[in-house]
Amino acid sequence: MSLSKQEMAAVVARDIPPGAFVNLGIGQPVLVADHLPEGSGVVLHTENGMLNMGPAAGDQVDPDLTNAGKQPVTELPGSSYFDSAASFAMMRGGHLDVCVLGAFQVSARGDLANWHTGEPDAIPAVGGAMDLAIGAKSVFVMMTLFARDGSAKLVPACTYPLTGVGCVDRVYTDLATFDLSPGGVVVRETFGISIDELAGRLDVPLEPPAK
Amino acid sequence: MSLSKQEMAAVVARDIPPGAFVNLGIGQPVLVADHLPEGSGVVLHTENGMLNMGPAAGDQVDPDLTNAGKQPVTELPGSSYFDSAASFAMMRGGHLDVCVLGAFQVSARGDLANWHTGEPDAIPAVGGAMDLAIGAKSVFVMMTLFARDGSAKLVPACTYPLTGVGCVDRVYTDLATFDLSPGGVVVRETFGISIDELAGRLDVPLEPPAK
Amino acid sequence: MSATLCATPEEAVAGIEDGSTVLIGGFGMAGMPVELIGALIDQGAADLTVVSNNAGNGDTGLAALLARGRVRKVICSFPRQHDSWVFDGLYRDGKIELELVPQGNLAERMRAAGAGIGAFFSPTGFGTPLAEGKETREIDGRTYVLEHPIKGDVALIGAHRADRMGNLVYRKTARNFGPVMATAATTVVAQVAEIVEVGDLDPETVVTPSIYVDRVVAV
Amino acid sequence: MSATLCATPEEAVAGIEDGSTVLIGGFGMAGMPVELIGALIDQGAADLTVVSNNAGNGDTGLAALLARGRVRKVICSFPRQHDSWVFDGLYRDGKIELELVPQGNLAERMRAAGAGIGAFFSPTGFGTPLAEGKETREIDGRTYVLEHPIKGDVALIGAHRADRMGNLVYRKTARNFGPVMATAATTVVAQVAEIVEVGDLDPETVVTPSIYVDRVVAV
Repeated sequence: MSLSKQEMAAVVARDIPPGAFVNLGIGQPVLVADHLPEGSGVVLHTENGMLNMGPAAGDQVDPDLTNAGKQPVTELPGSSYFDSAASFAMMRGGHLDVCVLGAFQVSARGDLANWHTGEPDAIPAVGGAMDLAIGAKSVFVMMTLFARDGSAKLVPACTYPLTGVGCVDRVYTDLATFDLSPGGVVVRETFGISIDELAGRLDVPLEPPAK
Repeated sequence: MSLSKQEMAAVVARDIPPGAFVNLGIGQPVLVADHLPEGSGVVLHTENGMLNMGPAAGDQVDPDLTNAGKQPVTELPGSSYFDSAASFAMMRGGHLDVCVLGAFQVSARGDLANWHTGEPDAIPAVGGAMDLAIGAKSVFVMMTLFARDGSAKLVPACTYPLTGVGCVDRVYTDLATFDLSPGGVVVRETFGISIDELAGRLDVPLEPPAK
Repeated sequence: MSATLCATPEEAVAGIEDGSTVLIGGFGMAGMPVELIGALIDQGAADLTVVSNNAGNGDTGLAALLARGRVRKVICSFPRQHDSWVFDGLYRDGKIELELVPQGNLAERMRAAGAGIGAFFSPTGFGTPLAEGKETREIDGRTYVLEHPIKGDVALIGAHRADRMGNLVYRKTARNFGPVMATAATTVVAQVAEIVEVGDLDPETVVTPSIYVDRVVAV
Repeated sequence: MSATLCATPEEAVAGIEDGSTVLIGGFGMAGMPVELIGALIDQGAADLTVVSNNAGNGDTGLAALLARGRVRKVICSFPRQHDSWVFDGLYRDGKIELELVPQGNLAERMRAAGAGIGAFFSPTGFGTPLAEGKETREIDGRTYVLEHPIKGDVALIGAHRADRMGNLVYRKTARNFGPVMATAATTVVAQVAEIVEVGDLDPETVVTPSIYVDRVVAV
């Protein structure tokens, strides 16, 4: 069986080391927070200037406390606030252990396309995506492996405008998890599909899981 | 009569606008603080990370509160602390209204030499001098006009290693005050010496005071 | 010079000229200087370049300024939002210019303006359409794009508290672009919830020192 | 990962290797991590490059480290002080290398290392001997020198208080180089006067967030 979004989020959460400093991108990656084990010590960063962000706010909404998606959130003990220049210095400087991003496409060599479909009348918007793509020690992508039209999103070369070059380390999808290594695309795990079937539906060479 | 150090400091202090943000360099410029009128609202900056520094500490010395000369000082109401990167961003970014520096030599076009005598066995040390020289909106130099050996310190071109190029706006000395303008060296005021006599002892062309 | 305490937002935005570059704080609504933007609309300056993370929400604030046709160009990282219909319409009609800048480069370019840095090599955006035409360089095996400062004629920011000298503190994630914009504009105007006496802010906790602040108004 | 709380300065400096670049906080004695430097002397690492604003005072702290011959090179802005006889002697004897850097460039080069900036154009030092051999550029009518990051293998800093996660606050002008050095080294070690519980520091006042701090020791 292929994974649901929540199941994908759980797989990602399992691979985040205890105590890691992590940025979860807008959209699906936010779900990962719900699957981090109690007491993991994972510290969430939000690009608008906070470390150790807590869960979404309930009834007690503070308009001065939001996440990168502009949703009201909370603070945990040991949090800190800083301005946007400091926040992006932290991201760009390689201090985050992991960031998890959504994607339109990822190429076999780790190029990321997640900010623009390239459609001529689309309003472009990039936010912090390009800073996150090149900044974290490990960049994880979380996406369905195939688009609604059936086209693969893990591709030999991105056709959408790039967010970052050679920046993705690992791709979590509903059908499989891949490591993008210098040696090629390594399948780490599959979900309800064989490696051969996967290879048949993708246009990139696949390496089997390391023993 | 030529001016004493304290008299020179008083002349400089008189020209500092009320409410100005000012950095006083190590050495003689520190004396300027004693001559600022009560209620001037002048805010002193110290490069090691503070605005609205107060006078030298008396008996109550706090080792965590020093000026750029590493002497114990005090804080005034409305002060703020920041780190060295922020402090020098403030200086380099042109936010200080005035800085007052000592000098070995100043050239007619405003080059400053105040950090190194060029002697081969001298231990070089620059501190924040080069940042101050190029950073403040107005850079004032305060020095005796002649060195102990009788040589002029306002010169056609500096022979000592430079601190900054074309950065000095005004030179306060014991014998005269000079504006270094694009039109040349303008004498603003003399102390116990005539302009003709001054011109005879200096190797730079002098313009008379503006009417 | 010490900050001027203004009685009204109108007084705080007086003198902003046509053609100015205006830095506007806020990330979405958090830290957005809503009253100052309202006063700027009434004040009437036009042909503005606005630098802000977003390009307005709904029909108020920055969106209202855009709707009046006062803004020639927006420099921002994320104009498209579910409620950015004013910007979206102007952009599709070719009535507003957009310079899209990755958020970190936006912040760092303003920091450079405030810190006297002439230009800097950023890794962000290399190899993407947003770096097209820009100088690039490989340094120590990594690739960078040369980015230049963004300086404002005016900054309009929201903070939490000011003292009467103009020292500022912020509140939670409403801090965002306020501190860096305060360093990067010729005239810096802050709206705050409260103005307190000099000495009432702990000097260790001041985020924007008074040297950066020209006008303060409590709203 | 959250900071490790160390029982002793010895534990806090364990593992520093020969040949390391060590950033050492402090402006004169204010903010100087005296106990960590003492532990580094005992620990024995040699052939070090030390980056610090000054080059040691009297016969203790950094001066003692120099006196033991452990330091190959000093990168600093102001080595010469009335009590810098240890450095002065080594320098005159050609036994230590000196890279003299204007103080603002020193701070900004470490900031660049911490902020992922590849290089930056600084106006400081242009036309002086300290810019000799460096790339220069005129930007918007002003002249600049290209400066590169200074990154440490280790930073030893002094702060006032830490919480058990490693968030730091400083005290008065002892803050100086601590915050920027904390961003610029692979392993950051902070000595503090007091370690408090998580939640005891106001999140608005944290100067160095825990992400930058690897080891903390109370002295």
